[in-house]
Amino acid sequence: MSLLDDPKAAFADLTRPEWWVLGVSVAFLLFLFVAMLTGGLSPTYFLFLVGLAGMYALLSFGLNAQWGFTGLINFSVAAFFGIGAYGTALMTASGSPIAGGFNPLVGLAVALVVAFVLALLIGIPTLRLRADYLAIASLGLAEVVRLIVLNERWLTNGSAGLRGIPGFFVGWPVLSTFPEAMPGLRLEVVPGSPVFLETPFWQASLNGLLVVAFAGGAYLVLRRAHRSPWGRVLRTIRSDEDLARALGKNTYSFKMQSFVLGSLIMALAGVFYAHLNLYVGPGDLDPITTFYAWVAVILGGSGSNRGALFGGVVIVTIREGTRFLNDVALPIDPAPLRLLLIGVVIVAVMRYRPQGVLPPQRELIWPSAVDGGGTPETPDSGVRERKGGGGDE
Amino acid sequence: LSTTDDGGEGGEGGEGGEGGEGGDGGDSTEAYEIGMVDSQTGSLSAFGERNQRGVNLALSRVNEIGINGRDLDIVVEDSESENQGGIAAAQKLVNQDGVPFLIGAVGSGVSLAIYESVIEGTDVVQLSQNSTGLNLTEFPGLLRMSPSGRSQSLALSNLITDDGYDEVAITYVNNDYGQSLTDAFVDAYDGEVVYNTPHDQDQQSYSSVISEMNSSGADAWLFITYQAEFATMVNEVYSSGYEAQFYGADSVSGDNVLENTPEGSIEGMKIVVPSAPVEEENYQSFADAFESEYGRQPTSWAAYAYDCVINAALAIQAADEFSGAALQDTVRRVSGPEGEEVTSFEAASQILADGGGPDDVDYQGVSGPINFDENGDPVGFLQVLEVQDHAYEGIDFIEG
Amino acid sequence: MTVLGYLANGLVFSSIIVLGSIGLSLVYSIADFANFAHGDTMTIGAYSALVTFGAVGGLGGAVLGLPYGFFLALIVGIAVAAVVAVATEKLIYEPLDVDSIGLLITSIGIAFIYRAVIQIRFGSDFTRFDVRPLRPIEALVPYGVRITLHDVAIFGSAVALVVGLHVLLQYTDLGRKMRAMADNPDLARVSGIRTKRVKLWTWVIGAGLAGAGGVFLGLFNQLAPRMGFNLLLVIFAAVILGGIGSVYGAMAGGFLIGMINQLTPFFSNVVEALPIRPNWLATLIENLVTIEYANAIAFVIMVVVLLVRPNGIAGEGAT
Amino acid sequence: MSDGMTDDTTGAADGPHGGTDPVLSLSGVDSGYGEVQVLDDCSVRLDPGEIVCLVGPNGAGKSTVLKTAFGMLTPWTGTVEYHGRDIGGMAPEEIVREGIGYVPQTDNVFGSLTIDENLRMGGVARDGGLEEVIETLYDRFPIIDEKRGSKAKTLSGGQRQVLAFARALVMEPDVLLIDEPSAGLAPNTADDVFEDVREVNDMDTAILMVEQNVTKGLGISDRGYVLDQGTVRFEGTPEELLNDEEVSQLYLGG
Amino acid sequence: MSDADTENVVLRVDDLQKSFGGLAATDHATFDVERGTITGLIGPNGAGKSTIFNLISGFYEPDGGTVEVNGTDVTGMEPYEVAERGLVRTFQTPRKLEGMTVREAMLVGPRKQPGESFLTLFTSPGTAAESESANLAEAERILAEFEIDHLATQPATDISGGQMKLVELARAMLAEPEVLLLDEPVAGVNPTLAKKLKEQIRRLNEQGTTFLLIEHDMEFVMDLADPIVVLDQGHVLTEGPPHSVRNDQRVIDAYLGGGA
Ligand SMILES: Nc1ncnc2c1ncn2[C@@H]1O[C@H](COP(=O)(O)OP(=O)(O)OP(=O)(O)O)[C@@H](O)[C@H]1O
Ligand SMILES: Nc1ncnc2c1ncn2[C@@H]1O[C@H](COP(=O)(O)OP(=O)(O)OP(=O)(O)O)[C@@H](O)[C@H]1O
Ligand SMILES: CC(C)C[C@H](N)C(=O)O
Ligand SMILES: [Mg+2]
Ligand SMILES: [Mg+2]
Repeated sequence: MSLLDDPKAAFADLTRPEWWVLGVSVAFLLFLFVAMLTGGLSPTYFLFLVGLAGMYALLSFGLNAQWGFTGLINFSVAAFFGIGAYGTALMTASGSPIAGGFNPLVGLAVALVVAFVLALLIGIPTLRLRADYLAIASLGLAEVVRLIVLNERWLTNGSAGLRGIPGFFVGWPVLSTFPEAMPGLRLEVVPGSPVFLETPFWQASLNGLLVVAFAGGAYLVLRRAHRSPWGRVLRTIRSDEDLARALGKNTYSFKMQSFVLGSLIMALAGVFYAHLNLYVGPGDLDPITTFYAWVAVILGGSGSNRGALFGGVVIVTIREGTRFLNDVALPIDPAPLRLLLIGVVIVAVMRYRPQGVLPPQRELIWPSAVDGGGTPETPDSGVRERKGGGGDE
Repeated sequence: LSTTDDGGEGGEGGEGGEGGEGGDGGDSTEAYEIGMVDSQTGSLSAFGERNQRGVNLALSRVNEIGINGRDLDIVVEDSESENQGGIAAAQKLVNQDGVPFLIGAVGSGVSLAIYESVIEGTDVVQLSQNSTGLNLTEFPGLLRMSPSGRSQSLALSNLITDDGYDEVAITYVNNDYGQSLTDAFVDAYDGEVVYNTPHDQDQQSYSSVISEMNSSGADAWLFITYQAEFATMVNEVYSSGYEAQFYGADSVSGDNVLENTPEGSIEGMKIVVPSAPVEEENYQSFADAFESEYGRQPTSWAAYAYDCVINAALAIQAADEFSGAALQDTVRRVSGPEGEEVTSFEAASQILADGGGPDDVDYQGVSGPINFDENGDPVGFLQVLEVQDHAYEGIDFIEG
Repeated sequence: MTVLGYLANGLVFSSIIVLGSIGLSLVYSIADFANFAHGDTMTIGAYSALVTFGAVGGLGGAVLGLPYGFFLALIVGIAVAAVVAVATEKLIYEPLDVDSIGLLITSIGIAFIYRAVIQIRFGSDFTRFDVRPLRPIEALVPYGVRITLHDVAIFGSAVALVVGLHVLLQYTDLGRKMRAMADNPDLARVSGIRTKRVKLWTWVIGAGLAGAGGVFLGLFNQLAPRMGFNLLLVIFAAVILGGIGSVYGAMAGGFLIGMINQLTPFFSNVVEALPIRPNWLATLIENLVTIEYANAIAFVIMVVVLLVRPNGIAGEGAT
Repeated sequence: MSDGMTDDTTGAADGPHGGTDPVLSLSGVDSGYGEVQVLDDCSVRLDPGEIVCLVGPNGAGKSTVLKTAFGMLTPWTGTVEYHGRDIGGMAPEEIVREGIGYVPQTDNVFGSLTIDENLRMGGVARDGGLEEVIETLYDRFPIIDEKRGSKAKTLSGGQRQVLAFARALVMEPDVLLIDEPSAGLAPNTADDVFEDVREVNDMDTAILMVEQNVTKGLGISDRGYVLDQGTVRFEGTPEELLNDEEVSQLYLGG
Repeated sequence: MSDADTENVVLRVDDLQKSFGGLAATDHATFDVERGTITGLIGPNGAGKSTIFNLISGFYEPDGGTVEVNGTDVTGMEPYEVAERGLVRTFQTPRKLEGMTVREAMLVGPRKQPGESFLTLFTSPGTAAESESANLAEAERILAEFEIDHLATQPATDISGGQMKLVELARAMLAEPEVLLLDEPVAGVNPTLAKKLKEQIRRLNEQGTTFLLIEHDMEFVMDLADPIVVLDQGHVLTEGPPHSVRNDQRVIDAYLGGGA
């Protein structure tokens, strides 16, 4: 059910960790909002962070569709991300050695097609085999793609990277000139700390809009697909593929669908990234991106779309938020301090929110079927009343 | 709520509160805040570490005297030696902290990425401390303290030709820096390049590379790479018993290379480095101060970072307001050829304090005369170093 | 260089990889997660040895070009790595109530912490052990083999450690208990196996070997805070190649990966010598089988190996 | 087997049942998984030399009784006593050493270990004489003897069941807890296993057993309990239970 | 054999062979299952009964021989292809579905659900929703019959051993196959409930489902199954109606023992 249809029920439906997350998120947003109004946080920078969070959310949606749904171990997140970024950059950038100058929509299409083909190429031989195959083949794929981008200069411009990438909305009516057309605004909420909203802000707003559109779209698709018989088969595969096969499910095909879907979403993240930063280089294919995507999915709770979204936000908070902690003067060498902080935060989150922040709670049953069925949610056997405190296993 | 027209606010790149506050120069006693993107972690963190020594030394120089009675404060953010990290760091500095002047970054690729995605289109000044990649030349808005690798490449090609080698084997680090210097070298070199292969950073062994260089038959080997990678290669060359005449570009020299390679292993190697005028007195005093502070000799990288800070400080002092637009105007002029040549912040700041304009000073850095050209590159001197008794000896000076 | 030469280099490099992969694999099968801090555990071993060696010096004599003090440092490196790993298990992993993938993520955090601490203490620049570097062994040079006594020492010590481990696993109950635990931890407890103790031993062995690997890596190349982390990907590949969780598989995998890594120039020679047709194909392959693509080639070979031996080199379930 | 244990406790206070002290007793135990309560004020007693059979519907909590007795679950309230000593919450690996053996209902063999290794694992807490016991067990269960070197996961369901039983016997325990020993066994093999249970019992091992094969299970038992919804509903001799109309209808499929 | 016979045979196992290492787990086994029957498959532990199930359902590749379902040769097919032809099997050791509730685990059962197509989810969500509601209702009905409806929203892994067997059986029934292969459906199930299940199976059989059933509970098999195939050491020892099998001396020696 969606919030719009039935807000009350939607709230009543929340589990405890969800309440917790919702509460913390709302408080955090309020805090940021106040910070922005008082000039403590620049709206433009905030929008950049939103863009990053959206990008990580997309990556983590994609990985979640593979690992969280189906249990596919994909270590080439960075490669699909890079394919997305390079796909669109090669089509649109002025510095592109092969094409360039096309509308970003063409870039988007090309990026998705290439990611699709690549996903098939690696999926076809490996998805029939044991799970480790995909793990290792994708580890290899990531390296192969990175090395090709780095070394095949005729195709990718090599280590110099691609410059002159236009914003995503270039050539669109209204939107393409929107940032320049908007007047500069001066907001003074707290006297003495005015907030300026000028071209970069409007530019950043457009980026924010774009990522919200991408991530929102991906989320809606995934949400419908997940809480459905389709998503249920994927979860069965994740847990016991043989059982799914015995029940007549073509598990190879399902795994392929999930793998391709996830890869496309990762490529989408890459497309957004290219138009956000307006520059892509081989360094963007570094495995560290894969690493963070995994952290995001798992911190959020494998298998949950909301969790993946949240994980994306958490990653940005950890990575960029720690920059602010760094501002506090400490008597030790500040350089590795942020690294230390990131480490500590990761460990702390695992310690205190062990199931991932938002583990999958919902049953993968078509929502209307359950809600309409009117079955009691709580087991009614007398033995199983809840009892506080208790035994451990 | 009010509407401002675009140019009206002096147009800092950022909208952060602090950028606005600093706008009116003299009255405030708050420190001037500028930003720096450095490689504090990641593959170039060793360079970042060197830079920070230079920065801290420069800061203490500047703040001993002050700028218009105010301190200079540098917010350093980590690029993780990666594009994504660098961009995020610059975004925070420019859009959140609202700095009008950004020192950054180390690797050429990161510097360009920052310029392209954060700086271009704003009037924030970007001054890279270490990037020597050739491509930076194409972006006049992106200044750098370290001279372009092109002059190095030319110098290397002359050097190798003059030494009588008509065959050379090259290996370069596979990034923008290595690639662009190598391309320039290959263009300039008349002899035959019999081996020319990139290597990845951070590998545990380069024995395949050096064994291939050895099989290539060339007697002159050129290394365009970083210190850690080079030290690994030297050790492998040594323990494999290969012999050749080594040449190298800027980033292969350093005390840490000498310390971590066996005596005699790089004897006779010639390296072209963008040079601080080591003979000069100002460099000597910098080196002394550095040595007493950190117990070691400075590298040219530390000198660049040092000069970045001094140059920024002078630009701020010379500008009539603390804004990107104003600094764009002064940053080149305080170290540009016009004006009185001075070799320390103290002297330069004195001239400005005595009512001199930006064109009345010509700051001569510890890393060279600076003098940014129309592409934002410094003139830069080059020095040819030769390894003698496992120490670097300057054997020649070349003007860029 | 000759094939023999490449093989010799490969052997030395493999020794280090093997030491790393065994530990990773052991911990994987007993503690049930892929430990991303394993590479940084190697770094810890290396730096502990560095400090020790700096403190004790050469201690008189030397074997294989290595002063006695170095061997003492090696032992300290092993010990410190083991102690740190055990402490981490006790303080962090054991109290956690998460599944294996959660542990994996935690270990990423731990890896960052290890590395940051080392960087805070030692700075980020590289350094080397204060051991006089050696020239290649003269007698071998005519065969195209260019290795030093240090390389021999690395190989020899690695073999000694691996054989020791083999004996431990094969001739004591510990190995069997480990496998039982990996198989079914609940049943292991039901059978009377003190699983916490077995787990600690696993950490001691795994991290100890990693520590040794780190020390050798430092001797082979140099020390830097990122040294272990940079090797992690290769080690993972070796472990997966060997069949996840199988110790002997990890040895084989590590050996193969190390070899392939050093043999790329040889492969490119072979490719050039092969009469490949049509010509465009030959050119294409020659362009791809080059040092630039060394890592990619290693992975491609791995995938091919997997296709031939679907359960990893050691076969399914072997230990 | 430790005979000393029995001696130690003879002097202790008389139990409720005619002077013999139980070797193992659960009294008033509440227990369960996480926050879910399964056992509700459950009391079960095992006297020296007895075979006691637990029967009841699926999900009644029979396995939970065994798991609680064996330290896999900690009792929330109530006590678990072994020879008069409270062992509630002691870890299973320690309880084995006290002389209690346990055969779980599911996942009861090490699939990737060979039969031989499975048996050795059963004896890790033994001081010696391992080889001899294992040989006796092979003699007793030829069905696994043939497969000594095979991985346990290649065994058929029934073979596995036998192996699991044998594994627990390696310790020659004082008390044996068995969860559905005959499930999945061919009739003749099941008979053999029940015969073995008897034999083991004859060597002074008290046995607490869960069975769904009620006729045979109760057939070799001295007493039985009917468990439902986590509570003991009936207790008595096998004859009493089998002849009770209600019990037989509701629980024994009669 | 006449065409009419062939029509009547839903499952034909012909000269099937499978060995593991030196052990012939299935040794030239041949038998037919006729439409509408409940055929029992019994034999000592390790006789190769489960192995035959694996061979029929496509989990193992036979070393020789053929399997036909409904007249099509399914030898060497993927399990899902065999299932698509109407044959579904259960596993002897129940499969645990981690991260799913009991009723979710049940809902994996129905075959050819419209909602299993990614496209349908977006093109005609209505169809998906409809069939889902129907399946859910059916699942809940069967759970109630099996007396485990109170577990519907429990995690499928957190139930007792016997309950797992029940879920396994219930799910397979939900798949509504033409032929259902049950591997020891009532091992570990309480006798009272087993009696009820017997009725369920019989009713389903009357509605047209053919069963092939492995079970060691003699009362259960002898009551339910006709004919009964006896397997020993991988080959068919004998075959026939319950009373003749029960009295066959070879069966008594190899399997039933004195007590039966
Ligand atoms: N994957 C395998 N690898 C090796 N041997 C196997 C494998 N699967 C089964 N076997 C062997 O084949 C024989 C037949 O096993 P199967 O599981 O078919 O027996 P079963 O008749 O089902 O017995 P039960 O009634 O005990 O379940 C057994 O001896 C078993 O050990
Ligand atoms: N791991 C678990 N987590 C949560 N609940 C569980 C778990 N195992 C069992 N249960 C629940 O506890 C109750 C008792 O289970 P138990 O295994 O003791 O039953 P049982 O009497 O042994 O049944 P069966 O004859 O089917 O084996 C059941 O309702 C079951 O659903
Ligand atoms: C610090 C230096 C090693 C950076 C290098 N000159 C570059 O431009 O990449
Ligand atoms: Mg039970
Ligand atoms: Mg079977």
